[in-house]
Amino acid sequence: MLEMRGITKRFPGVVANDDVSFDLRAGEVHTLLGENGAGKSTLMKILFGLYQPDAGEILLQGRPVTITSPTDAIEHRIGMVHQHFMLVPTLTVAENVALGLPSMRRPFTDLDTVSQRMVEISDQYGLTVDPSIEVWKLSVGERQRVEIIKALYREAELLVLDEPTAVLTPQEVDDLFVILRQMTEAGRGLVFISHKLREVLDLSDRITVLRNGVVTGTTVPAEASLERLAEMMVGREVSLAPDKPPVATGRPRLVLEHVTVIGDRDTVAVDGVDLEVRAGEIVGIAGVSGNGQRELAETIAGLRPAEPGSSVQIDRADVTTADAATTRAAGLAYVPEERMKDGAIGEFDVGENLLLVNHRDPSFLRGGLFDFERIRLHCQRLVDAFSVKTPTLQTPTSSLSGGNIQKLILARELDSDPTVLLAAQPTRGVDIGAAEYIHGQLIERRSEGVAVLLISEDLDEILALADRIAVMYEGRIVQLVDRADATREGLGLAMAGAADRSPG
Amino acid sequence: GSDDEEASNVATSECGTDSSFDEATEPVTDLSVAIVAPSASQDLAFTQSMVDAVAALGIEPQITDGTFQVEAAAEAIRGYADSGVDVVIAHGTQFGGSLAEIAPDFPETSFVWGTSSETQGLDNVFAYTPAADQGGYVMGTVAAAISESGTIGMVGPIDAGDAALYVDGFVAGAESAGANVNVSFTGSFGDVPLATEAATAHVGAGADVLTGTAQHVVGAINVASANDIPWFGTQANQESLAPELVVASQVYHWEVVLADIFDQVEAGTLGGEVYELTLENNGLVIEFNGCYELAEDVKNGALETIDGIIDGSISTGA
Amino acid sequence: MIRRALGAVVPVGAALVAFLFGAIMIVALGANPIDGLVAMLDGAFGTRERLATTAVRATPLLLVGVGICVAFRAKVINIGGEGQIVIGALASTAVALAVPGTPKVLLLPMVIVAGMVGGGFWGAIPGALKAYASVNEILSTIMLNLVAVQVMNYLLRGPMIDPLEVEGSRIPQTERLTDNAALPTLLSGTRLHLGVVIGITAAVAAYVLLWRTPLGFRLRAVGHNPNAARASGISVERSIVTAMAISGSLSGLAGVVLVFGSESLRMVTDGSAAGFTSAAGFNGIVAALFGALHPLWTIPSAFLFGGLLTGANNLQRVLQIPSPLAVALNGIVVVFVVSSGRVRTWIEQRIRQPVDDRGASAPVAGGGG
Amino acid sequence: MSDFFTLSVLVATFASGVRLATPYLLAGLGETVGQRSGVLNLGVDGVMLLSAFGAYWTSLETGSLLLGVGAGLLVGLVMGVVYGIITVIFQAEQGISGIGIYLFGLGFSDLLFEEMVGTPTPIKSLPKYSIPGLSRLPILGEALFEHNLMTYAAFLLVPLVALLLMKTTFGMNVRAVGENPEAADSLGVSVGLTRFAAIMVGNGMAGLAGAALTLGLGIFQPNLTQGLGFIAVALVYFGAWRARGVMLGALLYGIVAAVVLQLKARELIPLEASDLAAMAPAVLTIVALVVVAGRIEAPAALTNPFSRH
Ligand SMILES: Nc1ncnc2c1ncn2[C@@H]1O[C@H](COP(=O)(O)OP(=O)(O)OP(=O)(O)O)[C@@H](O)[C@H]1O
Ligand SMILES: Nc1ncnc2c1ncn2[C@@H]1O[C@H](COP(=O)(O)OP(=O)(O)OP(=O)(O)O)[C@@H](O)[C@H]1O
Ligand SMILES: [Mg+2]
Ligand SMILES: [Mg+2]
Repeated sequence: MLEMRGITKRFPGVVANDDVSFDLRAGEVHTLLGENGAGKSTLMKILFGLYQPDAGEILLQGRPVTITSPTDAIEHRIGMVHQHFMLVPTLTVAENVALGLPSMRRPFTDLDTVSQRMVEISDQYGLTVDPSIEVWKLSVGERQRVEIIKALYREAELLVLDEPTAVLTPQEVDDLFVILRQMTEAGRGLVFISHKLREVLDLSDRITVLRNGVVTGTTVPAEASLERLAEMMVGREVSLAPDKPPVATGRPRLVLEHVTVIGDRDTVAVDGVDLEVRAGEIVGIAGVSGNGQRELAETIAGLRPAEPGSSVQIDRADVTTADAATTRAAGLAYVPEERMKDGAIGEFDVGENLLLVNHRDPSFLRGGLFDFERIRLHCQRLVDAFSVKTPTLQTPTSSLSGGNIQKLILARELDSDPTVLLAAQPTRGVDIGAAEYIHGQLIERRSEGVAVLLISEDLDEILALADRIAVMYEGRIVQLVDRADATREGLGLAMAGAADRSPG
Repeated sequence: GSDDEEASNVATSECGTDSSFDEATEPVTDLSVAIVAPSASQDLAFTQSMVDAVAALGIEPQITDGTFQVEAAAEAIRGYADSGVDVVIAHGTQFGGSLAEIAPDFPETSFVWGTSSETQGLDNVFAYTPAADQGGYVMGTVAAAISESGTIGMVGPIDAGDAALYVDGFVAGAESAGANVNVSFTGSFGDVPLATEAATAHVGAGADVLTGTAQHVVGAINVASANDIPWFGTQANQESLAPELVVASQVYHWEVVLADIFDQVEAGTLGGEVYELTLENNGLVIEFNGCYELAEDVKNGALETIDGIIDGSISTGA
Repeated sequence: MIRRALGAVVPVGAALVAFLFGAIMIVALGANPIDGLVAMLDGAFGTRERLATTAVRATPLLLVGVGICVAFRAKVINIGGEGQIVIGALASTAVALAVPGTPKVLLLPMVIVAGMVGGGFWGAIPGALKAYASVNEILSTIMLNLVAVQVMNYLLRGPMIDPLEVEGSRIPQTERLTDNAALPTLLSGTRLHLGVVIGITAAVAAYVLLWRTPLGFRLRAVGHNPNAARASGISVERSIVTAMAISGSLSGLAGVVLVFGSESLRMVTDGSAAGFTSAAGFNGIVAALFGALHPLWTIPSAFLFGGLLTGANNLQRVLQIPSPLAVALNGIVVVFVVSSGRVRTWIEQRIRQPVDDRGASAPVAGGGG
Repeated sequence: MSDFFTLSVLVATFASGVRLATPYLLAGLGETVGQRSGVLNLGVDGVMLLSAFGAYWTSLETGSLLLGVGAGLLVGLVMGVVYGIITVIFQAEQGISGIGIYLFGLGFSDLLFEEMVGTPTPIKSLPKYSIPGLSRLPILGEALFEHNLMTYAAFLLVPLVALLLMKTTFGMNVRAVGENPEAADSLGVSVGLTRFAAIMVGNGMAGLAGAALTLGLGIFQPNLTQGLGFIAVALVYFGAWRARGVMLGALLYGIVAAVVLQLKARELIPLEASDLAAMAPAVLTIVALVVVAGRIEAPAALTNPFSRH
């Protein structure tokens, strides 16, 4: 149904797509696989009319078309679920769906009709969302459902899903795949973008791999293996399971006692959490997003107040009510969940971001002013030690790839010689090469006696790294097991709140 | 008006004419004149009074108006002096400080500065000041006489400068005649909506005569119109704003002073003297509106008051 | 290289187009536009004295503008320059009135500090309201400008009035301040005084502060991304207050320069802020934005706008063009110049295209994520 | 004080506050629509001055108030086109271009006045129109139902603007482009057109505000607004980008000013404190916001120009 031929797209300094050809048949899932920055989103944004290609043509049902705006794309029955959700948080679900559609009750909106049709679509695919609720109140998974409904509402025959699983739990991913299968059975064609190899093999009919804007090959799952795909993506062999030497654990370095936190919506987000992390161990917190992990991390980091009666200690120092600066002084390093929101400053250059935490260090000053030569040496050392790929220290951080930004944050945080490392989703949206490196760093710190608290929604990651695993559900730790005793199924059940998890 | 009102401190306009100024056809002097003034030259108030006065002497001045900021005015004053203008009128008290710096640099130029009661010891500076309380007092007595409720509303900008003198004189005059004046200062010279509502508030509080000062009174005068309430003006003749209701305006006739100054300059004296506009020297003129029918005895009372102020038997309280 | 050149050429071109509009208005007013242009240039830059005057007129714009740069780096929009100038001027004037006999070497620093403290305090209020009570600074600074004016009116009418005026014509002004506090003239025969040096020094100091010190680093971090700044241990609240306090103190300094660099050497009110400030609190914003919110670029930018002010004054004097023309022209220049950024990008894209075709290189594999 | 707390005085004060609030309300409502679409217009005051002059001059020349209102609206719309070109097409920084518009309006309206009129000349002001029946209501009648038509229009526009923003397709688009223009764009909502239209609405209402001001007073003079437009912008923040909030802000501002004037007129405020009392509306506006300010979020894309790359 779709053919893209010889697509080339340049951005200043980058060729995002270089003579890329890609096609899609009705009823199939064709996956675009590639590392961060390979050009996957760009190709699909061209299809959706958000970018204009510098060269190449697009054919739909065999006929060449020009798509200069999303309106064109929608008219051609193309739908897209963007990597960064395209939702208006202050509008209701129904309003988000109705945006851009003609209304029967002009000049007024016709949300009743929209809601009605929405419910029909939801019922058909099991995509339940309340049409009258504002989007900012929804969880990530629910928001994604809204995105899909938006596309279905517009009767998209060809649906692009750009990394839809990056923010979902295993269970949610399974649910999503069921829905996607229903769609292909109805004759729709799906473009699926991901770099989670297991999923890709699971879902795809065909797989096209992009590297640095160039197609490195197209294959089918039957002929591919995890290792083979990884190699096509990265261009070299990669090891998918990290080595983890045994380490003797020491005394508790991070101690949480009855930590209770009120969340943004004035509800109890963290509910009496008790937990210890000892020197030389990685404790993993697994759980579906929105079960209090973020609030817990922010409270530990001194960014969110805990309720009276809570206690947070780092190396025996009470930091329950301390601010971020004090908490860090007590020995905490913190890799926040959203790297571009909380972890790094996009407009700052690489050097400045490396200086963010310790810019007060007197050794960087001379006469009260920055000593740029010393700072340069320091930053260069970090960039080299953590192999952050950047042209210069003066490069704006926002122009680095996600993986490199994550390495930069890790370099900065670990440079302070922490005794406790709190890492939230450290490899989310990061390509395989970078993830491999980051995992190695966590394991290495553990060996050096750092207490590591790893919060992740990626069960594979938790299972690969953690010595002990805690599962958070509705603000509580509902399960705490040694790695040896943990099973994927058991954790999955606990994450779902054991028995009382409702579907959807 | 009657004959003896020519060149006196009282005038009555003929109903239907729109200006009480007769522009001289022959200029009284060949001197070149420039005016630097803080507000717009047609503000029906402070600046216009000077521009009209110079015009009345048949002179076409160069004007830099709207220089409410002292530094900009100083630049203009210096610029005119520099370009060889004979007489530079710095029409604003606030320009005095700058003048103290500029005047010594241009000993050949005569500067005329007001309102001020001193020349700062500079011998090429003339100073002028209006005794605005005098006219205020006279009009206060008239206002009291025509007020039935005994309550008069006054809308002022801020309690300072010749506005304050006018207010003081007016209040003293009205109170001497047994009326009460409610004074409200809006805090601004230009806020017309505020002046409008201030006047409305006065009417609500029982005032049946209104007066006020500064550019923003255009709003208050409209309230007077809307409520058919008599109005007293000051600085310039405000008849055009409410032809039926302006009882009288105290008008600054700077030309009385200026004519004398120009004579002195031509004779070689460039400054050193202070002039005061008073009822006595006809620099202040109470211009009655011919269209407003004022009882004869009230008007005569006003004339008596003027005489009293001139001979010193009446104190204006300022 | 081409980019650099475009960066200068396009805004200047836009300014020229704006002046074309000015010329049209001058023609409409019945004067010769060439004469008008000559009068403006001559008035602004024609002689040593006029250049000096232009520099003096530019100084308050520069100081306010530099303050805008500092605040804006922390993402605070300081529209309160007018009020901060007024309060800074009042504070410094009060000091000069209180201890008139103090020798110049002491008194001058004292009034400068007083002005900066006054303006800084007036800036810190909206800063604190924003940081700790989530009150939008656009709202609070606009309101505080109104409050400052009435504080000025009250003080100059009452407690600080010239004793001579109490019984006299009650002009709301202070007495002439002691010459010990006057900013010394630098070039005899001109108006050029120490304030100009203070302005340039402040610009350089702000540059150093923002890019060479930990404090400036924090302000910029907070401005770009408060969440990341907070997570790394920077107090966002404190930084916002600090930025506004610095910004306000620079406006306060502008107030000091306006009083102690003036020929009248006193404060006088006409009831409005602009009567004292010449709207420097607003024009300083324009100067700063014209200078790309960089303290050093704000120096030439402020000088340009100072030239516009002195030039317009001469224009009015020589051709008897009404003064509002200058204000309108100022607005047109601003509008054209800010609109020119986009034009610059269009031109850049035009010339970049062929350059890239000669073999684009990808130095780094960037990424979304 | 007892002098003040009589019913008739309170009613008069309220009525006066409502009159004072009218231009703030009109300009503030318009600015609300503009800001909801992500466009800040700091030039409201300049637009008001130009449209006030246009309305005044037209009434002066034709004697028709209706034509005056039309002229004010027209000038506002013309300025809307100008501001739309500046901010939507040229994507200029909004804060600064607004100040440019302000300076232009301030200077140009003054220039036009000096050249075309010269001296403040009164015109017929908008007549009061008592709403039959309602104006007879005790207390409320005088306070609410004896105003000129522009005042009624301003308050009538409160629910209409709310309706426009919350219930119409246009309003939904406006909210979307002000919050997440990329999302709106991805669904085929034209960000540029929507913002342009919102700017037109905003400037048109600023034009009406200018007309209401000058025609309500029956006079024009240079800088008639005295910065009123800036306060109107501030009131949009006060009102948390909601029509009703802006109305409350405008009423608060107007009524406090009216109370101060009434107290002064009854000499209940000593003359020495006159200036201090004049700051009351500004101070109270800040205090009110400190008290009620929760976490009011501005439209997320406010002041951000939009382009696809
Ligand atoms: N709007 C843009 N302007 C400039 N460069 C861009 C733009 N969008 C993408 N790029 C660059 O183009 C390249 C391809 O980016 P793209 O977003 O298509 O990668 P991707 O494969 O989707 O990566 P990810 O897995 O991180 O989403 C990257 O180097 C990116 O930095
Ligand atoms: N915005 C801020 N967030 C966190 N801490 C701050 C902030 N501002 C100042 N501090 C800290 O408060 C103390 C006093 O602040 P101040 O900036 O005056 O100190 P300083 O000695 O100049 O510090 P620095 O050398 O880091 O600039 C210092 O310890 C400083 O590090
Ligand atoms: Mg992508
Ligand atoms: Mg410091």
